[in-house]
Amino acid sequence: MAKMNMLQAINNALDLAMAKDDGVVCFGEDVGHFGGVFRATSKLQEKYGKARCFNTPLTEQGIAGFANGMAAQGMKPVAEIQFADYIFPAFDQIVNETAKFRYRSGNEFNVGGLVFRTPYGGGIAGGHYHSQSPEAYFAHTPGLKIVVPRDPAQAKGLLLAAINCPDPVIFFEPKKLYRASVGEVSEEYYEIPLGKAEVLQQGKDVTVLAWGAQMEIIQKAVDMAQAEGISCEVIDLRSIQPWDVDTVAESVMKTGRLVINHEAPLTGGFAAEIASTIQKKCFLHLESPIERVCGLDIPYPLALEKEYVPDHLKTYEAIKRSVNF
Amino acid sequence: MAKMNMLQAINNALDLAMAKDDGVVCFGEDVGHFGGVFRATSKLQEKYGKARCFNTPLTEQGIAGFANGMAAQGMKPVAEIQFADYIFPAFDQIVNETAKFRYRSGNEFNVGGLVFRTPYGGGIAGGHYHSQSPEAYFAHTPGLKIVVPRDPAQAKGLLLAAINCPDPVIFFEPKKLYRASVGEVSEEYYEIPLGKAEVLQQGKDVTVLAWGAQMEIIQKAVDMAQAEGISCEVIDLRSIQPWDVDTVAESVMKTGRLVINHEAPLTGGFAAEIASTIQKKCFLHLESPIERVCGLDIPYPLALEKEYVPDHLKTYEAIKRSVNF
Amino acid sequence: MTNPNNATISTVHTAEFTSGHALQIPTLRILQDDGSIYPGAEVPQLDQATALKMYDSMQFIRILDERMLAAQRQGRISFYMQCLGEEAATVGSAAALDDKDMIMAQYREQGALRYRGFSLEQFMNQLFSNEKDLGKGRQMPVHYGSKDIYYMTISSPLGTQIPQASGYAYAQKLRGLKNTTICYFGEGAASEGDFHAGLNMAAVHKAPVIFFCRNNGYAISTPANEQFKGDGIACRGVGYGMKAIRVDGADILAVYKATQMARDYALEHEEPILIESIAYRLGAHSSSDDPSGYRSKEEEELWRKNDPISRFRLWLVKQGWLNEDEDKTKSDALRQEILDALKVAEKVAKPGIEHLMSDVYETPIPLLNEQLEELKAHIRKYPDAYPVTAGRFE
Amino acid sequence: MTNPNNATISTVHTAEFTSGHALQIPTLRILQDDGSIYPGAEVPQLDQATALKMYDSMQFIRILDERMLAAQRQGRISFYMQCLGEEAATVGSAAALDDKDMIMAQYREQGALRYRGFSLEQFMNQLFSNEKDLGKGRQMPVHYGSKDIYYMTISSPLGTQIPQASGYAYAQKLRGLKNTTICYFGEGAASEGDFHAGLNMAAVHKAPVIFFCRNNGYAISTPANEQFKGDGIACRGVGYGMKAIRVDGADILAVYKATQMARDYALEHEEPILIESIAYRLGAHSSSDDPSGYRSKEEEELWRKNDPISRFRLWLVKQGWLNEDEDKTKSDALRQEILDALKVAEKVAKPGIEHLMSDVYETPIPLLNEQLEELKAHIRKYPDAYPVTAGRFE
Ligand SMILES: Cc1ncc(C[n+]2csc(CCOP(=O)(O)OP(=O)(O)O)c2C)c(N)n1
Ligand SMILES: Cc1ncc(C[n+]2csc(CCOP(=O)(O)OP(=O)(O)O)c2C)c(N)n1
Ligand SMILES: [Mg+2]
Ligand SMILES: [Mg+2]
Repeated sequence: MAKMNMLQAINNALDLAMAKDDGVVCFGEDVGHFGGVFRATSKLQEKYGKARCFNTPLTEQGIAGFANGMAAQGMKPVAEIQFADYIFPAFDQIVNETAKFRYRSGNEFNVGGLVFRTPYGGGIAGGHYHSQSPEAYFAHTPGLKIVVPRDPAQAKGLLLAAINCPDPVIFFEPKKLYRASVGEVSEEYYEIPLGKAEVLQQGKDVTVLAWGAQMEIIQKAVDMAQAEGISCEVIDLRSIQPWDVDTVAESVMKTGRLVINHEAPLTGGFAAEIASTIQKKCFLHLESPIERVCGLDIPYPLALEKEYVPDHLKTYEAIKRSVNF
Repeated sequence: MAKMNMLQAINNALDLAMAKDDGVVCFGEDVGHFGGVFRATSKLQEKYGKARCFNTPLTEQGIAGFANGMAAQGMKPVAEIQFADYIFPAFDQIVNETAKFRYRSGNEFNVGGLVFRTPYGGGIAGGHYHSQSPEAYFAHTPGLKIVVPRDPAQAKGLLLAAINCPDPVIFFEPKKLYRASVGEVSEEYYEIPLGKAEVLQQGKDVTVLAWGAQMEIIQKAVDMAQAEGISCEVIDLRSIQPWDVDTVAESVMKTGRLVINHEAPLTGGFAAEIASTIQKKCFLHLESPIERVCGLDIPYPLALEKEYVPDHLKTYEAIKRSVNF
Repeated sequence: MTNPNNATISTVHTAEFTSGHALQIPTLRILQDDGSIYPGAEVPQLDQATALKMYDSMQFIRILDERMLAAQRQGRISFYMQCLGEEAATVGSAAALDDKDMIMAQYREQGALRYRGFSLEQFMNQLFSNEKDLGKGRQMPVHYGSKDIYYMTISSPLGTQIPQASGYAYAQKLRGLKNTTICYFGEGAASEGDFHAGLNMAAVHKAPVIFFCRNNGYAISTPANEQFKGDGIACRGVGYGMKAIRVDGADILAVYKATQMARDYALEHEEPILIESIAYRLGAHSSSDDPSGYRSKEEEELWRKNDPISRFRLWLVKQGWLNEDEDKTKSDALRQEILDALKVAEKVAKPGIEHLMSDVYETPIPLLNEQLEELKAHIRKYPDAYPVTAGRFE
Repeated sequence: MTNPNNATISTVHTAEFTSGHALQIPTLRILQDDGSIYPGAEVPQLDQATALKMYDSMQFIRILDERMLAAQRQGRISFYMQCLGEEAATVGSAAALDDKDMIMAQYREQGALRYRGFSLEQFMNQLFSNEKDLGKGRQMPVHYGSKDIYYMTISSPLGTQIPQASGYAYAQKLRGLKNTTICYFGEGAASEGDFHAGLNMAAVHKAPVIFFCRNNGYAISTPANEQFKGDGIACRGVGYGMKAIRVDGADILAVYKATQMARDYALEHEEPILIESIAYRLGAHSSSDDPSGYRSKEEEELWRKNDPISRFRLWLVKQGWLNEDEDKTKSDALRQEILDALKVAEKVAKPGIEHLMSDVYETPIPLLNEQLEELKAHIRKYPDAYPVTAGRFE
């Protein structure tokens, strides 16, 4: 065990993956010598050579296309998109190509092993081009897996699982936690299974669910609610696609109430999918409407970021609304 | 009044818009002399000249970028994306640029007047690259308006409203109805307001909602249900963004039940947003879980298209499930 | 001074533009219309067996195209695309490759596919999207692919294969394989952003890929002069610091020679190469298209004389490698074989319902299993509405 | 034979590649480091007032950059980007334009913005995202924009302004305006697919746009030789059939001359032009960057000697248009003005809460009004948690 921040945990995971399998190759804008603008790939070029860790020209569609080709050949490209806000030029390569590669070829070819890593989310005074949380755009695309870690230990285990996964994975990294989140991380190779949610706290009055950077936000809200005697079950979804319907449904069957939090705008965000599915699966158990605490339906603002974000106070209010309905 | 199919109605709308305002310019792949692969822009180049109706090079990101620039200058570009499946290379220009143009500049600049027209949906044996319904990808993007007509008269009135709208609009045209849907259309200029749903049929047991090409599907299901004495309220959403929450909520308050149908895959489709919003707004009125009848969570298939689509039988079953819950 | 800008630093003191046509690349031609060799041209090394395999592949495709377009007209298949006029470009280039060089094509390269050995039955099964199709009936006709013969499954979105080819070739290099990737695309697709990304990345990362642009004059209805203002596509090579060559795409010897050179160079120097083939799309864009709406019969007739197959046939005859009568008999037999194969393939069942859900992920996710079970229950209830699958599952 | 392929049809019979560096474009230089003119070079027509306005704009930006980077270090603003080393490229090109030519920049072109007349207060209000910012405090520092002075608001996603500039210029042409659009971008951004799309579309549709590539050697940490293998960016012009010219971007006279020529040509012939400016990004990429991680101090020192401002100053002095002492006094005064303006701007309130929701659509949709009301109620409940907006609405 060692103390690592999230960047160190990610760097460590990449290091282990590259050491284990020489099909693993890391690239992206500034990823090479410099180690990435956030330094997640620090020292990897030094260690594994320029052929396996390198800068690309400044073209996200090219990075994604290149990654698709490498993966189709059988390698395991780990491509970095510098900010999730800049993943959209690669949207066609990801949504029409990556996601459909195996299906369209009848399994003659596939891009399993491909991982897109990208920092997402707000909290760094980045405005709408350095703060977006685009997971829902991808969640509507069969063929992709989508993962979001909340802390260093998770980041490492989930990233290793993603690289080892026979399906392509988009790995969203909460950039505001890169250095802020520090924890004990095993130095060994380990994986955390994809597609499984984690119940962090048992409770009986209301289920409160989020993923990634919002976990610490909902925890704060839950603590406030607990102080008032509201017993909360806390779930970290971890995987957005596939998502762990059973764990969530089971919890809501028990609590009868659900509050979902995410940073992306409300309309069409992934909370909508969760709420729709759960209202159907748990209809007779629901004691109050499912609450979504999300970003506003506006581009991520700068000066008024605090007002925009689905913070602990808004979540706390939603928990109370849910319980007092 | 004249009998027109949907293509003729669209062509007529473009003709009227170009005659009325010489800022209106139509372009896209094969849109010029040839009049588009579906012939929606037929004869417009002849009538208005090559400068106002033209072929572009084969680049959707270029088309969208060019359209953004023209609209920022104050013109009203109507850009065609040959198939909605090919809108993804333009995703960045649409989601990061078109949608945020006015907001990010504090209203110094805007791209109001810009319309993307694109044929969407299945039913033409097109497989996953000629059948997609990508409306939900855009619905998660504040700043865009999204419209889907169901018949020729609607296509004309909504398209004219879109061109005249101070906000950018994506106009999805149900390609399987291009020639199949024929109806009386006024030859005059008229607009149908964006953002308003249409209640096509009053009913009291269940609300059945869809848009575009799926309207005729749900109508068939509704007819089957009515024959068994189930009274259905039928709603055509028409606008996906903004969507008419009040009309839908009011209807569900009355019927207590809701069935939503769309062709795109279930997970993260726009039905999820509708269901989530309605379960909250109408919680105490809901008699049964909201049903979503949607595409499967797979790429749009070819040989087994019939099995994939949310057809009238699946809708009919959902209506019965909803009513007999 | 150091040169971090990566640009020539020679100085001039008078302001003058470099012309947009400063670079003019000639077209390599070896074989004349009458089957003779251009004076001064050299025939590339080509043995009789290879030459005849090339010829057979071209003939096969020509006849298949003719038959299958007719089949489409009869409503037996839903869609078709011909290679007409570009058989030499696709076969000649494929013939210059190693069998394990990866082919990443656009959709009009059935010549290359046939040369690699895709069987008549395989063609038919794909065209009829039946359960024997390698692609499990999931894509529209002509979207072929086969791992065994290193032919990447076709994808409709244009240009996407270009950066993918760069990545594939880069992986081949990293693996230490002595193989290249060839990437075909039309002059229309060359307008996509992916073209720029793919060529630039291949140059920067020294991926041994052969970019083979089929400049056939049209992208559906859009003529090349509404597609770009530069001098063809080959001149873009300098933009990427990439060697380029232009060939007459109806001249199979020129295509063969250029591709052979490109392959050797790419492997030896670990560098990409750009080849531009100049030919003409003699047929319609696809079975959904009618070219009379955008080009003249006269233009088509002019180009029809430029037929790549007859030229090569005349050369083979001159070489004494081909007998015209035997050739005729063989073609007639082939027509019959194709008809027979078609009749077989159209009767083969569609893929089973489990293949709706397979291959979305390596292993279906729970949601897909659930959706499949629900669907089966539904079909059991309404078997008449789903005749293709009803009653075919347990 | 007709030529639908839109390519030169000259024939060659020997297979040979065209080199990836077949086209080498020289760099236009007029002004030497010591302020004298190169022998054989001609000084562009430039009156004293214009020359001094150019100089003042460069000086202004140099000093503003220095001050604001310091302000960022002090934590007074969150982020900053300097123009250091590229003041001549941005000011010289802007000066060659008409005031109503649209400017579509990347982010490092504050020189052009200042030349157009953006006031010190306007700079400050944007940098502090306060309620007087034209952009309503919605974007990170340096994302300036102003409709009045035809300066399109900066957008962070790289390259997106390139096809937009083509469309904007095309609209100017359609409107019959006698104005061009200038589009600035870095050599890094030139790798984006949008670059390819934008240049090609401008060429095909004859849009009077000046593409001004600032090749400054780096894209963050990525040096130009890992960005492309071609000879700079100018040579890409032939790929689009577009005239191109390369200039020393630290030589304001060369930049001015080339841009003037480009503007005249673009308007007269309705054609785009590509200009490549060769300079060096002397500062860090941004306040978040530390170049010592990827380049040497020696390299930086070498280029520091190539300072665009001192060269021009020496020339102006030689012309008798500038007095060095007065210049010094003026600079000192400017430093003070900037500090004063900074102190004012940082105290101006943030935009009101209604500006969270305005401008998403021309008129807020019902959902936004609803969200705003809910948010206000929430803030009223927890005013301490939202100090910026609490208590500032009715
Ligand atoms: C991204 C994308 N946009 C549009 C299309 C529709 N489309 C199919 S083929 C074609 C023309 C391609 O022309 P070219 O690349 O020259 O190839 P050719 O058909 O001439 O062989 C178009 C526009 C597509 N398949 N993909
Ligand atoms: C689409 C996109 N990808 C990545 C980035 C992150 N980014 C910001 S500036 C930059 C480097 C740009 O380099 P260049 O174009 O050469 O301009 P310079 O900074 O040298 O002026 C990068 C990678 C971005 N803003 N947009
Ligand atoms: Mg073509
Ligand atoms: Mg640069």
